[in-house]
Amino acid sequence: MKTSRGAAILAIITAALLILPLVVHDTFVLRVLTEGIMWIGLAIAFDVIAGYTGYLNFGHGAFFGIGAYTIGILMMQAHLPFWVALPLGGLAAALTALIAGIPTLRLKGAYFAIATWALSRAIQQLALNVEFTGGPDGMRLEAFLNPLFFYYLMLITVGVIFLILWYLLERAPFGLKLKAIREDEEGAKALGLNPTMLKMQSFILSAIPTGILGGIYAYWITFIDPSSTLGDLVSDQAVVMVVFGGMGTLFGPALGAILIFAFKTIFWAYLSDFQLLYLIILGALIAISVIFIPNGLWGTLVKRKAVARPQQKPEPASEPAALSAVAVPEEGN
Amino acid sequence: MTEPILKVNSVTKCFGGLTAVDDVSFSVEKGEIVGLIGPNGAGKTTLFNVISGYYAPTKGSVVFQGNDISGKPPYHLAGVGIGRTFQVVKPFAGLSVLENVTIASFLKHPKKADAERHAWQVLETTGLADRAHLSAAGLTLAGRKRLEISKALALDPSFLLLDEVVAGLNPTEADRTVELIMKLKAQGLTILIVEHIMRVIMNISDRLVVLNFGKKIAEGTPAEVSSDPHVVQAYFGEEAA
Amino acid sequence: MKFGFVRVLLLIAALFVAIPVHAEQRNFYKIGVITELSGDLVTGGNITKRGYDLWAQEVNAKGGIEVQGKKYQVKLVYADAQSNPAAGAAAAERLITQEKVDFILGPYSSGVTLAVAPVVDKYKVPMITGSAESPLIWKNKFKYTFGTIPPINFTGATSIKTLTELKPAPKTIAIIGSNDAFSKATAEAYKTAAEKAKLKIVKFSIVPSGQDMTPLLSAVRSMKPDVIAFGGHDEEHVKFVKALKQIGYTPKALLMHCGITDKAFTDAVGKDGEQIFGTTCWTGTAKTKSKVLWPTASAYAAASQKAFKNPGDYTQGGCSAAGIAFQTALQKVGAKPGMDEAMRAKLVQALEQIDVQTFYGRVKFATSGEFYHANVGLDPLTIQIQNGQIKTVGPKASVEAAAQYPMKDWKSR
Amino acid sequence: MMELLPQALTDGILLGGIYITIAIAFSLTYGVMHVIDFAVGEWIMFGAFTGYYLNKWTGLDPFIFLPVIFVIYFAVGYLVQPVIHRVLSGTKGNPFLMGLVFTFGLAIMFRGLALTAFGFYSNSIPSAFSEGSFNLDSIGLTVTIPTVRLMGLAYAVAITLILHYLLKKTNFGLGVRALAQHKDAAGLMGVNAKRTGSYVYGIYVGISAMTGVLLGCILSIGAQMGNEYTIFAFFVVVLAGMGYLAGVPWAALLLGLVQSIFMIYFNPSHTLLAVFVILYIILLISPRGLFGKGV
Repeated sequence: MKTSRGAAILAIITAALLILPLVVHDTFVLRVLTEGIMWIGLAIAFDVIAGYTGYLNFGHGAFFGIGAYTIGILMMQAHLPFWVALPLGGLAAALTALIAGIPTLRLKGAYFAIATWALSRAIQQLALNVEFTGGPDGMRLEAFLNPLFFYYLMLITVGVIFLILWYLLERAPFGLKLKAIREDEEGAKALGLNPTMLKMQSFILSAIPTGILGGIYAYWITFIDPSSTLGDLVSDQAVVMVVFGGMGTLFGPALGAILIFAFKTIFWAYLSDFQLLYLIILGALIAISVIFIPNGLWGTLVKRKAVARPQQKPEPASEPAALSAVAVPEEGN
Repeated sequence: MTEPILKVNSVTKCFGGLTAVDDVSFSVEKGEIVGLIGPNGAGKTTLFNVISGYYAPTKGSVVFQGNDISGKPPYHLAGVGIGRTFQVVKPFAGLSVLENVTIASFLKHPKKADAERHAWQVLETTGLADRAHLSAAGLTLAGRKRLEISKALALDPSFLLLDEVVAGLNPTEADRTVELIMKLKAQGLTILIVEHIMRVIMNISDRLVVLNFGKKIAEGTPAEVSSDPHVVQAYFGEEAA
Repeated sequence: MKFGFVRVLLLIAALFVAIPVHAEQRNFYKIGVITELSGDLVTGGNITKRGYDLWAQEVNAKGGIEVQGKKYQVKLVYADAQSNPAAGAAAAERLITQEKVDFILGPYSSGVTLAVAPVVDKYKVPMITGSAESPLIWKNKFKYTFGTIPPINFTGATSIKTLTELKPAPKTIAIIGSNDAFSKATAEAYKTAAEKAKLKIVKFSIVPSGQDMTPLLSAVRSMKPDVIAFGGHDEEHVKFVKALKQIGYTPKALLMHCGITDKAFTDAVGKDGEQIFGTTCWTGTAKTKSKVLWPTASAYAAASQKAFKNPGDYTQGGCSAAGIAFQTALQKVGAKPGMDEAMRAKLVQALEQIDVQTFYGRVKFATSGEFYHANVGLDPLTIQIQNGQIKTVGPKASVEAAAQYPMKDWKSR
Repeated sequence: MMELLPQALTDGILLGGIYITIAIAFSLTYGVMHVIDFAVGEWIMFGAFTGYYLNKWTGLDPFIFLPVIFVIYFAVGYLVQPVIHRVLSGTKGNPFLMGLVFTFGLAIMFRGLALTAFGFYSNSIPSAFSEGSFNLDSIGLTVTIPTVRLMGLAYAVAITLILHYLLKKTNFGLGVRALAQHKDAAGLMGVNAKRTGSYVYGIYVGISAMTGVLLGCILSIGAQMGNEYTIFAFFVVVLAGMGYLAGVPWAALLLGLVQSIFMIYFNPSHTLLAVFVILYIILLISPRGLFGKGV
């Protein structure tokens, strides 16, 4: 797909989102959009390590919780202003990724997934058992309930995250290098790639935005506790959004986040008498989508499009077969 | 006489109690093609893995362009100019042919556009340009072997390790690959090649090193080696001896 | 296909924006209910929902709430907090800004309440939770948040006191609490009370939620405590009793909390539930008299039995009482449906002033101190399960039956 | 405190027995089908409720129903497996991940169905075995062994031995092992991968469902009980080395003992923290489980 057209459409969406609060004054709508944007950020950050690098991190929520708790503790106990605390939340998540990554990134496949899950559970237990987090009671932050502030903060933060990730993963060599690691770690070494280093960079790149979003969440929701911020919610939801949308791309997880979150929210807001039905439908939806669109929504859409439209090349294709399986950089795996 | 580009000094590699490579020494001069041959299980691929950094030698050392590289990781060796292919081809199956080669090009061309341009050049050389946008998984065996060479070449290496790039190809494809190897030699590349197909290895190699049970049993020009009784015995068993 | 993407976005946006946001003129009270209808706390959430539902049914059956000579029906609008504080806050915002509810009946858990409270404070919409009882809520002094269940540190002391008055008096106690906000607070309340009552605490342990506690109970058994007290949730109560029985240790008294007053507990453990003590403020046989809705606790229990095949427990009762508190305050200030901010502020003032006898007992919210806006009108009760019935065994003024003590050995039941 | 040690070890072993029952069949399916089944806890939950209702309707001891429950859930598993097989043998995407997400979806759906059908209350399955216990006072040890937990351990040992026999001594087992080793090669040897996979998955679902009944007798049951058991199934299997059946009993016992010793001798509130940290450390030292034999 042409980059210029994609960029134009993105610009339109961004502009629409920027002026939206001038038109829509409903604070609930703003809150829903704020949370939806947050999930886009969480899903694409998760996809850095899971989709691009091929390491399924079931402890993604730990970065989120660590970010949230860092901001909570720094604001409420060290009395630092939000703007000082927020980057430190990202930093704390990065440090966690560094310390956790050195040993866990040596593990493969299911072992990595379950080790990271164990780690996130350990962090949750730690938060339950130490004093300065408030233990199971959780922690309350000073309420600053300005919907516009949080809407724009979330929009700009996720926008910046998106741009940085887009540049690094789709424009700079970094993304292709990560994909090489995902496809074949041993083979990548022979091409001069240092997998240990790249995986660590990817893990940290996934952790920083997640920690920052956790920090914004804490200040926005004003209350954090181990079960909600350090539980499985963030990791589970990120997995579902990314797989549904399409792994190893940026648009896929974003699309997955929007659709899953919208489905969830609409069900929740307007069909709340059928909450159990929601679980059943969501579960069935996930299972069915895995069977019928294994490449995720985006992967499937892009592939169909790519087949329909001939790829432009510097020279004419010599084999007709080349057309039938054209791959584009965004293709999911 | 100039310093050899690669010197393998008494390299031994053991796995547990098993000695896969046993006290092997030889050297490769700049610009030549050296063939590494031997029966199955002779330790050729292990030796390749030692030279390319996948294994650290148990004893001995590997010296490349005057520097001891034994035990250095593969990605470091790629950086100093050693490119290699794998006997079991390892394409990045989910990526396109062009992307596969571009990744290797990043080593010398850190900018994406430069790397892509370089990758195109390599693909022209190896004859894969027409399949650049194909998924690597969709290539035939011949195509994948060609892709292996392309990736190694994209590193702009001064020294190339080729592991059975001809075996398994039909005669036409094999000839094209041999042609390519000769072209690379003409461009000044030094090549160490492992190959099963005798017709090929005898034709292209300047010198041969023969391994059996991890030991070097002969070294010399193809003519010398093929008349060496040790080699004949190793290949054809006792009846021929 | 990119346009498809945009279309989807627009559609979703439209769905939210299209909901009418104009103020409603209505002749009924629209009441938001925020509670946990899914997620980990689904059991508690549904119990609170039953309490709110039963209140609304009863009010409507009687024609509605009479304010200034006219009767207004009530209509409940639910929002699931998904056992997640963020969803709770979103629920509050939706109910207030989109549904324009007059007031809110609040969540089961303290965590969700703590996230919802600042939102209702912001919009100045009063909320009464019929269940959340963490001391933290009241310490934060949210102006618009009230609670009908007294905090656990207010109720815990009574049952310990009842136990110490039994003969032969217990001398030692082991206290165990699950590591969640409510259960830990329960264990701590028991600890404070036991220290005050000069009981020797041989073991005080907090355990991770949901785990098998057998090894810990083995250790407790070796200390032979007279009393074992446990703070936990429904499923943990079942596990706890079974574990204690399996290792074959019968303390003289086993004290749990209000969770055991739910019929589901006795259904689950059967005769092993016999003689277990609990702390509560209300039972279906409590001696309460009221002029609002149900005249007595047993009338309420009968109504609940009819509606849900379950006589209702302390939490459910507290939730129905929350409705009654609102009802009383509404009548007091003459607030008709579709209240404005000034009226809602008056409603809060009225809530602070009410002192009403309900089927649940006296409802009177504290207006200062550590229990700010929690109900301090109730007298905590010590109860015991006797022949499958919940019987009040202390304090003296409310006793329905003598405490059975010491506890009968598990094996000879 | 030392006089508590025999009891601590006993409790740990009995708890380990429970973990064996949760994890052993799960490990088998992973070894053969390479699927990480997120719904393992939900199969356990369904089995538990089936046992609960059978007991309620007939008044018979739930242990009598174990074979019935196995047969029912074997059939369920046998019928569900082809779908999972389809997901796992897909050529698109990452089949391993897809299998995992597929069963994750199943787990969510099952939980919703269970809440709808069974309600939200916790319950317990009564059994004659829940009554008694053995005391070892006569041989000078202050150790109590609850009969029902001993039954649990016996069940765990029986399942382990039966699976061992099935795998090592029968033709079916040979096929299963061949399949676990190499899919293509097994096909050449005349093993019907699909059919064998269905049997294995059926066995796994059947065993998990029986385990549910047992857990209902020992602990409690509830529509949301599955998640916690899923976690422990994963942890035991990873600790044992994924798909390495012989490692499961040892890993399960280790987890049980860690939990029991920690609850008795250290701060009980740190028990789970200790379990997760130990699991984490073992994975770091030996990335393929305790014995380094996982696949």
